[in-house]
Amino acid sequence: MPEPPVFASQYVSIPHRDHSAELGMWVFIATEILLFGGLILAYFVYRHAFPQAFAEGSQHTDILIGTINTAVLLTSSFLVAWAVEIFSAATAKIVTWLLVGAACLGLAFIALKGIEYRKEYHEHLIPGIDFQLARPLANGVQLFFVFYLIATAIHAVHMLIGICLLLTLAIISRRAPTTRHHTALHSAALYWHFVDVVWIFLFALIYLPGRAAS
Amino acid sequence: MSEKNYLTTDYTLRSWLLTTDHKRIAILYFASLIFFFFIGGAAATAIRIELATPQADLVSSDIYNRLFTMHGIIMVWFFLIPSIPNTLGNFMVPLMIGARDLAFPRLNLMSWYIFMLGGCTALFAILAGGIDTGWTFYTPFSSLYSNSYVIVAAAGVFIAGFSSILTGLNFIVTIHRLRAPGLTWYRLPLFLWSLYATSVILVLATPVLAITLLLMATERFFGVGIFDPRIGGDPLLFQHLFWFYSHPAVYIMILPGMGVINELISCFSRKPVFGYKFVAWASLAIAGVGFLVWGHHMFVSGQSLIASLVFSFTSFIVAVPSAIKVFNWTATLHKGSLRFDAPMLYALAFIGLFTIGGLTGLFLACLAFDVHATDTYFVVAHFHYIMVGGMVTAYFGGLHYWWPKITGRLYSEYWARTAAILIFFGFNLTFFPQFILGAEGMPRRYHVYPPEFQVWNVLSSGGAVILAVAYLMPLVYLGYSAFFGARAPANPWNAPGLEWQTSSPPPEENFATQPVVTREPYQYNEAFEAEPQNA
Amino acid sequence: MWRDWIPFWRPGLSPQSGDVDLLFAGLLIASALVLGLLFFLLILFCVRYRAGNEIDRGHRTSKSWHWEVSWTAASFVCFLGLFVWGASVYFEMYKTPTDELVVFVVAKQWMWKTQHAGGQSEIDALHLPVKRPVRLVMASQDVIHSFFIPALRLKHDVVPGRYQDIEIEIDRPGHYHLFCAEYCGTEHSGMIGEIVAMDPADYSHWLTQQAPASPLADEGGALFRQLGCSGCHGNGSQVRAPPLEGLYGKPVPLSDGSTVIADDKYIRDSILLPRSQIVASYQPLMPSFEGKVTEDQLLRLVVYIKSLAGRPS
Amino acid sequence: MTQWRPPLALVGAWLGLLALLALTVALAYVPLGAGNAVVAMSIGTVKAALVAAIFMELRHRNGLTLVFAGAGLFWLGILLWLGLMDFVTRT
Ligand code: HEA
Ligand code: HEA
Ligand code: HEC
Ligand code: CUA
Ligand SMILES: [Cu+2]
Repeated sequence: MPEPPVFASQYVSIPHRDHSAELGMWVFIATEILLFGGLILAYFVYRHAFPQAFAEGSQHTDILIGTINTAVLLTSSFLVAWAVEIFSAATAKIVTWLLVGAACLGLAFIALKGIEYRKEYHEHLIPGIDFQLARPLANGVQLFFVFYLIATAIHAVHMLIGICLLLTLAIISRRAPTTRHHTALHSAALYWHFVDVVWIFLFALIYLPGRAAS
Repeated sequence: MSEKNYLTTDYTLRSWLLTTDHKRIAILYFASLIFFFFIGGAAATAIRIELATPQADLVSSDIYNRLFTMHGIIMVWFFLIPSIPNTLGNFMVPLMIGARDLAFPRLNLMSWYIFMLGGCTALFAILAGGIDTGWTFYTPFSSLYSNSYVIVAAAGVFIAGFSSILTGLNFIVTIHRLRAPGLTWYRLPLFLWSLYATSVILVLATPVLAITLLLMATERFFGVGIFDPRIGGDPLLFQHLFWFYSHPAVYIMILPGMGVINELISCFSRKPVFGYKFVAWASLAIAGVGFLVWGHHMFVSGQSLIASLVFSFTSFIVAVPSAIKVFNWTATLHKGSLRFDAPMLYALAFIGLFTIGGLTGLFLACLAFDVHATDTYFVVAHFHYIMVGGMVTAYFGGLHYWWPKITGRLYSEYWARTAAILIFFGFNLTFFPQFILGAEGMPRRYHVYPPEFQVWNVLSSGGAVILAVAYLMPLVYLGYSAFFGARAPANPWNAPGLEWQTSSPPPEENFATQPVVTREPYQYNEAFEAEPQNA
Repeated sequence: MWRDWIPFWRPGLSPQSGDVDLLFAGLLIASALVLGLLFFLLILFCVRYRAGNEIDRGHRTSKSWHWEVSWTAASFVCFLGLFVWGASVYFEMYKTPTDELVVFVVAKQWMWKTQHAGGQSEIDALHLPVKRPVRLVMASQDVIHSFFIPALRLKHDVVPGRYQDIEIEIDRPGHYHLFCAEYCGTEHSGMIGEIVAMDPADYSHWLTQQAPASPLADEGGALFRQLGCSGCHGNGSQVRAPPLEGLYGKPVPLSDGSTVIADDKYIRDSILLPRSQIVASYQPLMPSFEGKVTEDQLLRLVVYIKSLAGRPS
Repeated sequence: MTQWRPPLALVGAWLGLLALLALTVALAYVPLGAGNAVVAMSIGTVKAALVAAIFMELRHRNGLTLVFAGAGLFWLGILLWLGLMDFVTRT
């Protein structure tokens, strides 16, 4: 690969720089885990307090969309991992397409999520804007939906950032990809996979409880 | 003499605002933090003047509530948390490990911009009309009842949090990856150990604050949310989340200070720090165990008895490593050759004041006593002893110690010592009476109070005025020295640390040649003193 | 008494507050010893080892671990002792209250409303007989407040959305401060009141002097009809709702298989969040009264249902 | 011929993840009482571990990276453990 003087003077070599970048990314991911951690604590506290309401709230969500979205996200993660693995000057085209594909899947996820939000809005399930549930357990269900909306919204913001990153990388590493691009892609990929992992847990917490009861 | 250094490479404003040089970024932080310190300090002075009499005579209660809230928010998030890490730390970390820069210089600059964005947002909240929730933002008052600019102020803190995270991340990676050849972990100056521990907290605790403030702001925005008791939400959940961050954050606000003290004590007693490894690991222990104690802020809130018991116990445990440090510093003095330059005066003041603050922390960790003392001036005195008496003192000590390195100039020793002594007296006069007030039962955040508390309040207010004057002094003589002071040699204290091996002020690339470390840290032995150091 | 030796510290007025004072003295002595030792060493070293002083600096202690271990262990043992001491007094202070004499406290921005079982109510004041344990049942209408009597060394937050009870007992007649210790908004510092401790005879006299409001339970009964509770829970109603006579204090089997004791909190929850706990074999028909009743009214309803405890169902 | 095909491990992980997704949705409809929650969380953990080990290449990483990756989880554990302690032991 063509390699202009690419690493800044505080590093001694390219691997030195790359390992530092990867380490930094993992520290960042640790940070992100705790960001979602606060939400997860809230979830468990209220699930402990209102077990039936949480089961009920979960049944108001759309498991079909949820499941499709999970599959979409897992697949896009796969594409990104693939791109990282084969990254080289010769495969630049394929890498670009893989990244574009992953980003499109990400957009599909967001679109589906939007449809789901819309549906919930029409069912009057958005606390603070329009929440009407004359049925039992209204309070606990409302808490469930507060959690649901905030958690998925924050997740969606992460997705949007990730999509931008992937598209940018797809564009800039289309020609003359360097080791710097590889490092950047590697970091972006870690982030994208992390967003995926968060969704895996959100899926289990939001869509799955209370299905067996009905 | 007139070689290019980092200050003289370029003089344009642009070269400052777009710099990625850690030294210049440190200077940017210096300037911003002085500004915030004075805003916070002005609010504090106004608080103290108001409290000189039991009635409301200077400000109304709404204004008073805004004053202490802004005082707390500015001092904690926009002064004390970034204080040592982002100024002295930013400047010294690469120098002390013999590196060219931090691992991610552009991230470092970004961190400053994010900080300024957060700071401006907070300032905007003040100008727009202030915020009156207390720095703790307790729900449901903050989320549903307060009539002030809560969301804006919270946004400011939220944004500044990301700056903290980036700094922590940068330090961690830098200390792991960029140490000079031969600089093993056990050869690191203890300042770096403590900054490393601080960074761990910054990285792992700050995100929880971010999400907590976000949840609070959402609740406020939509009028219903996750802590809302009207729909069965639990306000104590907010407190758990807030203190999960804020207790570790108090260690963000002391560990860097402790680190500085190691450097000062060893330099001015010409001896290695006693029990190096214990002190090093004590920093990490404080950072780790510090995450297990947050519930000690909630002993009377109605959390379960078992939780109170556990949190009280862990609070005592976390005091053990602090005790180790205090004893080791004292032992370092033993058989040293002590000189009492201004930085050393600050260091000694730190040991005394921090210990008083820490011991009263133990009072508060003691369940039954906390029931009486919580939310009284006893708590106010406790944390000012540690944060002002400890951390701010350490900050001033470190600033004087490294001033010749940073600016390449020498300050007036006479004025420096005078200021140090004046600060010490002003401080004690301000805050010791508050212990007594608290023990007598005067609640905090009280704008008017029963007249029987007046005597101690007057003393405290008098002290605050002395303290304010004392804090203004360094601004004057340090500011003067930065432009007109005598030129400083590369190593004015004759200290062995790597940062002293390069010229003062350092060149842009820090070291002319990559330093290699062959010695243990703090080798102030006779052989070292004999060698000429400014080769 | 030793307590009077601490000049700024007025002795506490109840058995537990005496214990807190003792603990405080213990803490003060322990810290005085530690600080004394520390300052002594600091000054000693500063004087003896000042740079100009010719003194033997050889034979420095280089091996440090036995020092480290000893002071770590010493601090740890001290800390453990303090922890156990503090915790045992804490348990004594916050023990489950006896149910002898109950007073209700409602906190709201920015006043304390107190209500005696006989219906007498006060604002920012509370009259109590001395030497009798009194159970305070506290609720907040809006934000978190904190009920603080410095003379008793006692304080507890009052959190909206739940009941909090504590027991207080005062030994000596007199007037004492009542403070709100949790920041609650503009007039936080004005949310103060007075505790008036009286001899039992004076107290009974005082009670009779107060406006003869109808007792809380009667008012609760009126509300019970007014709000339509009796429509379901009364005899011969169309809806199948559990009878409330004899309910209070008894275990209640719930539909999810668990059992709870019908205490104040349970009754409160049944009214505000009826669906959170459904009585076994009943349908979740009861509407929530969240937002439809104030804390004052809730208290009265609870007292009324309590007063039904003795009646056969 | 340049190597552009995805390594088998990646494909395996991807298919495995999809299979686990199907499994967890199916099991959610089987009444297991409290077991449902346990199953959902366990499968979630396995999926996350797959992503971390294979997509995020943790299986090739040295101790330091593993420590950094584990730290976040460990601290999350502290938050959940001590945070829930209060709510679970309230009387
Ligand atoms: C830098 C800041 C800082 C630091 C380092 C500390 C350190 C400690 N703090 Fe403090 N604290 C605050 C800042 C800080 N605190 C703030 C801001 C608040 C109030 C927040 C608010 O409500 O607004 C607070 C409140 C606070 C409370 C809650 C009070 C209340 O609201 O009810 C408690 C209770 O346990 C407490 C305890 C402790 C303890 C045990 C330590 C320990 O880490 C101290 C350890 C140090 C020592 C113990 C001294 C050295 C030891 C020796 C010399 C050993 C020898 C001793 C013996 C053998 C006895 N603190
Ligand atoms: C983190 C650091 C920090 C620092 C450095 C300080 C510094 C000071 N604090 Fe601060 N304080 C807090 C953190 C801090 N505080 C927090 C977190 C709270 C709790 C807030 C809450 O309850 O929500 C608090 C609360 C608090 C109170 C209690 C208010 C109440 O409960 O009602 C008081 C009262 O005396 C006080 C006083 C002081 C004083 C006199 C100083 C002095 O040390 C300040 C000295 C500095 C200066 C004085 C700067 C020099 C400025 C000038 C010379 C300009 C003067 C100009 C004018 C007056 C116009 N503080
Ligand atoms: C529409 C009918 C209806 C009305 C009106 C009603 N309730 Fe109920 N209530 C019920 C039913 C049905 C149950 C049992 C199911 C459950 O626990 O929710 C119940 C349960 C209770 C319980 C728990 C009883 C137990 O045995 O544990 C209490 C206490 C109670 N109600 C009090 C009240 C009060 C006070 C009011 C008025 C403010 C009221 N109810 C109004 C129907 C009603
Ligand atoms: Cu009520 Cu403060
Ligand atoms: Cu704390």
